[in-house]
Amino acid sequence: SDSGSSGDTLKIAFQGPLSGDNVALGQNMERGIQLAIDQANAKGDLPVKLEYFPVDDQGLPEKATGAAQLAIDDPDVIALVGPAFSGPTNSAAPLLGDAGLTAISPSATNPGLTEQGFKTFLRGVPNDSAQGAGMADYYAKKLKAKKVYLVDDKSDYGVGLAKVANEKLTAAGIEVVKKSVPAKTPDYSAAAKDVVNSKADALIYAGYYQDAAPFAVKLAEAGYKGAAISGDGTNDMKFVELAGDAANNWFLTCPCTDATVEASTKQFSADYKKKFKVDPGTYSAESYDLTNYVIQELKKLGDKADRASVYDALSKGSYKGLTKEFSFDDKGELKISNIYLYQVKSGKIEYQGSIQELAGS
Amino acid sequence: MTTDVTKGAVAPAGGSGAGVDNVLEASGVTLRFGGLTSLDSVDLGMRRGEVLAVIGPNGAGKTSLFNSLTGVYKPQEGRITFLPKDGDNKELLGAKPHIVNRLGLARTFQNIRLFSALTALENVKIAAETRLKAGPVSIMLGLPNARRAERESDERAHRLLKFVGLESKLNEIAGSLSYGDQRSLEIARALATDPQVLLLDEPAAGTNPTEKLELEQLIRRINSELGVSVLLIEHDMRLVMSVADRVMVLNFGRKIAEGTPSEVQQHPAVIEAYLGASAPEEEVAAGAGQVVIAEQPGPVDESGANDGDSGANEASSDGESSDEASSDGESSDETAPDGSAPDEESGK
Amino acid sequence: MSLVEFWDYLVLGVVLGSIYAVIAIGYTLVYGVLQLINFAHSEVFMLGAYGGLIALTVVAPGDSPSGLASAGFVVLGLVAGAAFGALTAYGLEKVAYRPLRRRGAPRLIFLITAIGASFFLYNLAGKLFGRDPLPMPSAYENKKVLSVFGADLNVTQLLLLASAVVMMVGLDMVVNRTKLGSGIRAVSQDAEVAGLMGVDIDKVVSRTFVIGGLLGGAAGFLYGTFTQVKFDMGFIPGITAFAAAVVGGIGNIRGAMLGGLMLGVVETLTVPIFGGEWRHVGAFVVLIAVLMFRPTGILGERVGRTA
Amino acid sequence: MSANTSVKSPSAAAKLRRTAWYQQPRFKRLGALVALAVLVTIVIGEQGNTRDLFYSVRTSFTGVKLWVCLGLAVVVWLVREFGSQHVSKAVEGARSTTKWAPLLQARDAMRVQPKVKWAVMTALLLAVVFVPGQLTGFWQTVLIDQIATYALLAIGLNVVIGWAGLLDLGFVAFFAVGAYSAAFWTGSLPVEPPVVLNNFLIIPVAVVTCLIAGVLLGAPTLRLRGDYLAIVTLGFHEIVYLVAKNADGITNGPAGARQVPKFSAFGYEWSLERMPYWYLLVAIIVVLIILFARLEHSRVGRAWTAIREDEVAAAANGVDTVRFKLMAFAIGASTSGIAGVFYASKVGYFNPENFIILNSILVLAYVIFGGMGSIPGVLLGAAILVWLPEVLREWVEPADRYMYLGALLVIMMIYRPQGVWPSRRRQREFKLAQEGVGDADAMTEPAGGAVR
Amino acid sequence: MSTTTELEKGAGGAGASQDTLLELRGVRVFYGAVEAIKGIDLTVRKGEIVALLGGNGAGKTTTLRTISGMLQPRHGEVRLHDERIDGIKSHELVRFGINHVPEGRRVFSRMTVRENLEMGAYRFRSPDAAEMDRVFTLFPRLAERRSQLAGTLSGGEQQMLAIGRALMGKPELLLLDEPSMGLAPLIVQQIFDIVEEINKQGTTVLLVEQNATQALALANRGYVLETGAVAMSGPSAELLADSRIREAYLGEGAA
Ligand SMILES: Nc1ncnc2c1ncn2[C@@H]1O[C@H](COP(=O)(O)OP(=O)(O)OP(=O)(O)O)[C@@H](O)[C@H]1O
Ligand SMILES: Nc1ncnc2c1ncn2[C@@H]1O[C@H](COP(=O)(O)OP(=O)(O)OP(=O)(O)O)[C@@H](O)[C@H]1O
Ligand SMILES: CC(C)C[C@H](N)C(=O)O
Ligand SMILES: [Mg+2]
Ligand SMILES: [Mg+2]
Repeated sequence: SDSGSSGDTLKIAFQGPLSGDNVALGQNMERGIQLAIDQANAKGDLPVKLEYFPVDDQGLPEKATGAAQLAIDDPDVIALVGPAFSGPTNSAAPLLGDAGLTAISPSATNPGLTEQGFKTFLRGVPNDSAQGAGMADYYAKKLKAKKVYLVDDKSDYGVGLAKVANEKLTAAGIEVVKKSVPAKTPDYSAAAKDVVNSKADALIYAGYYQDAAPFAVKLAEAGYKGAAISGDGTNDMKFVELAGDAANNWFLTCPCTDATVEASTKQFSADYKKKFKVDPGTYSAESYDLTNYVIQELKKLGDKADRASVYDALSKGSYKGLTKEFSFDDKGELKISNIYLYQVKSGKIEYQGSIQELAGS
Repeated sequence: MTTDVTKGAVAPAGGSGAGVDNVLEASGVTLRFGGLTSLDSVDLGMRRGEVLAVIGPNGAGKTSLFNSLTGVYKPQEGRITFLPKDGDNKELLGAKPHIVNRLGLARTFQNIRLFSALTALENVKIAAETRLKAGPVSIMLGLPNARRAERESDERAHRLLKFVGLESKLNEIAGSLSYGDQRSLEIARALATDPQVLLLDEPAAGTNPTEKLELEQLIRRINSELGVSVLLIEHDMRLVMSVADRVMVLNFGRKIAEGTPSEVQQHPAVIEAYLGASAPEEEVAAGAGQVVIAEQPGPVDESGANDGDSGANEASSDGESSDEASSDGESSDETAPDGSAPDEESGK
Repeated sequence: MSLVEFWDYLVLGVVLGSIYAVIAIGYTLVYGVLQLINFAHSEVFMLGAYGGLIALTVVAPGDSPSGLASAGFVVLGLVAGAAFGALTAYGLEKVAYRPLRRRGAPRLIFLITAIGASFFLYNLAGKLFGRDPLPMPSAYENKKVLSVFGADLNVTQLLLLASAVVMMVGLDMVVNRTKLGSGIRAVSQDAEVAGLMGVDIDKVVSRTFVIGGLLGGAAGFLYGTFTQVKFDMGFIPGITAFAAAVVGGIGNIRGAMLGGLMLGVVETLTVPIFGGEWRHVGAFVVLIAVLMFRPTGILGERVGRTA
Repeated sequence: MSANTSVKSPSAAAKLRRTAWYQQPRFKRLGALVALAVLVTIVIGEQGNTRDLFYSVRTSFTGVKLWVCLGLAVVVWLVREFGSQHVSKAVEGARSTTKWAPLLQARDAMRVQPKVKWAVMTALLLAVVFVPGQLTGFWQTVLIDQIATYALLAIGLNVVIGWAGLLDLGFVAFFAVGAYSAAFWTGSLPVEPPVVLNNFLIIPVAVVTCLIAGVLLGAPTLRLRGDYLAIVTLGFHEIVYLVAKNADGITNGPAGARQVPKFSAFGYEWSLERMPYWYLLVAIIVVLIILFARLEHSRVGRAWTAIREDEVAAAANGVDTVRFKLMAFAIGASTSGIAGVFYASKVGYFNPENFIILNSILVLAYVIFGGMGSIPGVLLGAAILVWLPEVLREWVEPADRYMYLGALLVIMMIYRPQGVWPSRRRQREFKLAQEGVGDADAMTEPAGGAVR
Repeated sequence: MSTTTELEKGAGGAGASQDTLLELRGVRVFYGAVEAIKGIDLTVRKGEIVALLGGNGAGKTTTLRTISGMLQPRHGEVRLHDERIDGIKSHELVRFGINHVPEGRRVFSRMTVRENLEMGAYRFRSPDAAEMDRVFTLFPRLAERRSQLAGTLSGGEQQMLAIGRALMGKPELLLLDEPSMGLAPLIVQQIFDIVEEINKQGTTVLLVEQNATQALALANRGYVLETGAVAMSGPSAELLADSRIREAYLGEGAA
């Protein structure tokens, strides 16, 4: 058999940051996936045993090809949840495509990902056209910002998000100062000074928490008083831990719901907490959903499951998850696009609800 | 020969008379380090085929002069001209060390500087090979010209090591040779570049009397058998007296005397500045009366005074050294240990 | 860029630069005695930051300590940082470099040892303390205290500046006025002969490392309060400070200070003019330009005062 | 034997000559072993975390591991110091290189007898070509993408530092130039190339590009002394890296070059199969080794050695030091460029993070670890040091791998500074340097500078 | 003048050789596996000038380095005032009144003349001004150049500085390694005169030289080393008269 599988186990891989700078984001997803697999194995209605197969790309595009290769090389790996981040997706998806291994990502949001004809890529999350637009809307309609300072971290995710936000803000007639401050900048003082000097009354940071946090600290030190918003990359308690008081009042958007709040995910949230001793985080529930989607299709396929048939089934089928209904267009793009708003208040990230509703559009 | 062209400029060095065949001429060479003047308008006229010794107290500027001649230092003022046997005169001032070497001036160092992890043979080959042409590409491809060059340098290095008496130590590591052998090796290496002038900086320093005698023989042979002119810095007066045709004395960066060894030895300024009262006790040479010294009083640079001095200087030394030297030079081509005509290789 | 803004950035640059300067001194000192590019100095710096962090975590300042307590915490952090740094530097010298020195190993071997030690140390720190960044516990309220020509200075920045200046002046005095100073200079020129003069080479080298470590460690603590503490935080400031030492003339203590300030300012001014992504390019372009025109750095190589 | 042993109060000299019990070498060794044991305990201890700073230290020092390590240390010490004669002898024996004697003999035989040499070489080559086919996919990937690629880089850097003695800390910059050349000429960058080239044709183009880059960097900086050259090359690297990262319009910034086309020739395409890449790379490496080995033993190689040992003396003997240094720089750079083209075509995706400064430093470490100046040495160096972190993945916490690598480097430099397989010339230089003659690395003044 | 060292206090009652200052007994020194000194016995009495002669590589420098603690003998003893001092490091030995002027001058080239002299007095809390004045009187040329960088001095001046630097340590025993090497005849004469002067003022001198005539003219006694062993020894006059010496070291047989 060309898939070479040994028959009694199948592996579901996860590719994401399991070490390195933004590891918290990866862990949130990893746990959701593990939970789904454990529950499926416990239920025992599958012909085979499922195994979890993590590959670590550290959230870095240059590590992603190697990581993906590990998954590809193991013949038992039947599908891959991820890659988690946009940059790694961009570099690994061609490889995964050539190998025919499905990459179904719960979180890679760069809008361009579905434009490149990756052969096996499915995006189980609304892309950043929605998130960027959401941010722009909120500033334009709700906060009535006049001048927005827009920073990206030069990652695929940051650049993509900033591009959309820029377009929408400009369209809404808001003045935009667009800058790039690459991730891992050791000292954000000068950049923060630049924000203050620009006299902007609102800020968008398009990047991940590891850099958003020190930036927030330096902004506070520099005396920045305006509003600040960042996206799903910053939406983790780590951000608050690292930035301390400076994180207060930051808005965070996400194409994800708060699993601890929504009724549909209450049960999941409890199971999760029981198993991992922490609350689910950003994309935990979405990863759980997608893994269950894969498991559902595996069940349907039974013995006939191989990489190609799994991709076929996933791309054409649909699944009603806890968080949303998953089904894909012919580019592998999810058909729904809801964005939610959170805000940091006294050291906690508080769920605010759908941004479309809050902005009043 | 070609001296006429530059005669005017270097007249003080003793070239004003006809028939003086100089190989190296310098005029008004001034070298300063910050506020310190280490060479002060020094003139030099070195005749083809002679052994010219440079002596002077420590810090007089002898090594500085060497370094200026060989391109290691760039003097602020002056001219240095090299007059090859056949070919155009070359200005040396400001030329890079390896260019100076290629033109035909080779040197040794005051403190021996060998490539100590290489064998004696390799040390010499490195120098010999700088005269050969074989680019990296032809070497990598193993083209015939590369192989020929390798052979040639090998032969040449063998010949020279034999010449200095190291043929039995070809494959010994330079760093492990005895001090005296290292000296010889350094000389062989300098000779491998086929120089017309060899500059030796204190070759006898730190050697015992027996080794000094051997060195003396070697210098003589280099001069007579290979026809190489030798410029020698040395503090050992016995050696200087026995091998030098002429002596030039520096003090505080200036030339204070020039002449045959015996003349110089009795010059009061030299005794005062350099030899010390007790030094020249033994040989009171003949012709003490006609000591002529190119003394330079102060910064007077006018050639009139100097001309007169050096003219007389020349008269005194002409008979004994100049002629002899040039005849040596002519006969040298045949007696040179390397049978192949050196000019062919030294083209570039 | 308006004048006020320029001042703003200049002040930031001087603050950053003074940290670079203090780190650069560590490189220069060690270079002076061993002619060694001590790549592991960035780890001395990093461990200094952890030292401060640990001390402050143990003592645990409350939310906003009062003025006097704040001062105490700052001193504690500095001392702990300096102690960690010194200990690391001392250990490095003793374990890694001394055997090499005994054997007269070539300098390249020292360099690779330093690189190896650097790998070892920062990964060890990552293992011991976790690989996530940590904010330094705030020992004081970081308020704006004064403004110079319209540029605001907050407590951290003032603290940085003041400590850096104190450390630099102190060091300058140690090197130029004390016996240890002449010992250092003698060893840097000819260790063997220095021994003949009665200089205990091992002791001098060791103490040189310790001094460099004290400064590096304290700088690490300061930098940690300024940014955050992380196991790989040493690398970039380390490389920049090393470049600063070279720009000033490696082996020359005042040169290191000058170089550090210069690179700090250049780096910071690059941000508003060319954008944050180019800041290091600025520093390295300056480095290369300086070396083109002054091959031994601005002040040239020399430990100690000029003749 | 001497009269004054009965002197009552010890004199200053006697005081100095006397050593306290703990200063005896034996007890110093015990101290060192105990310290080592503590360090090892920490090294193999628990992974710490940021929520509890002292977690790792606490668990290490309260667990049994500490006692096991200390116990082991003491046992080792006891056996070594007080054990029977032959144990201590064995230790001494292991220390001296006698254990390696047969290996060394074999190596010498190889050097002397051309027939043996050819036989060994052929056998090795056959092994190198065919054994990797048996490896797992993972190891094949490691072998090609990392070990062999870095071996190629190490061969190039060896020319620069091992032979010409130039300390280059920015070598990987040329690797980047090669990779970006490949991406550019295949049309994988935002800027369109004038013509799209086949990957094989890009190799000479990249070689020329790197040659030019090498000369441009080298020409103004080669007059600098060793350490300064190091920092300038480091700066150059940083600039190349940052330009690659930030000149988005040309290099595509941090996103990098995607889907660089594969090698193809005469209708054959190197695709996902790994082994064909391996054959290609082995061919490239073998050809380069042959070419470079010829250089080493030619006038060029000797001139490099001369420059390395004493630049002033070399220049005074007619060696055009600048030209030879530039030559080394350019040859090294273009080798690195070839590696870049290969790497880009093999992996298809790369971004500036593949060319971080750390990689330059690592290549340098490979060269020195293996044995500067010796081609088999640097190949071994690259192979061991690239292989080690990969295999450590299975044995230790992956994040800790470089801790072990660092420790290995330090230990190696202390106990075997000349490297795994040093070149004979280099070995001599080391010996001489240890005896106080010469420097063993060209960190001296360049020719034309001040001479004493 | 005599200097008080810590040692004198401690070694008060050493009986037998009242006037023996330094003694080497069966000293063997190795460089790695190479034996450079193959069992040397040598005595220097208080107030003497002793010359150590020998060709290149005979082991003269090695002997001096062993005495001053830069090298440790593998066998044998070095005694000062009849107390063993082998095994003591060079920086400690300075305190016992041994000062060594190394081969090749080795001044601190990036320090001024004055700073070099101060380094010579490193073992004291602060340099002795009177001593410095004495050095400047002995070497007026150094006085002129006190704030010049030592590296820019000429060879002779550097040699004077090296000796001056050693004198700043107030030595009881001065070890001089080829002080005449590379110096002009006049300077050599001066240096020898100064050595004599220093000796008259109470410093014992062990002098290594190639320049046998002059060295023996100055010294009370001499030792001749050949490949690491003492080939001959005796009062200077005897050695000067010895035909073998005249041939081998004064270059006479061949001249
Ligand atoms: N690189 C330099 N920098 C500063 N001064 C220098 C330099 N080189 C030489 N000098 C000075 O120039 C003067 C002449 O020195 P030089 O070495 O030429 O003397 P010398 O005649 O060779 O003496 P010796 O007989 O001792 O070798 C000295 O005063 C020396 O200090
Ligand atoms: N660092 C060293 N390593 C190995 N061998 C050495 C070393 N120094 C000296 N030797 C060897 O030891 C022997 C004695 O050398 P030493 O320098 O003592 O001789 P010397 O009498 O001072 O000679 P010179 O007149 O040349 O100064 C020589 O054979 C020399 O090669
Ligand atoms: C996990 C998420 C923060 C990932 C992010 N949306 C990206 O596209 O890279
Ligand atoms: Mg000289
Ligand atoms: Mg000697």
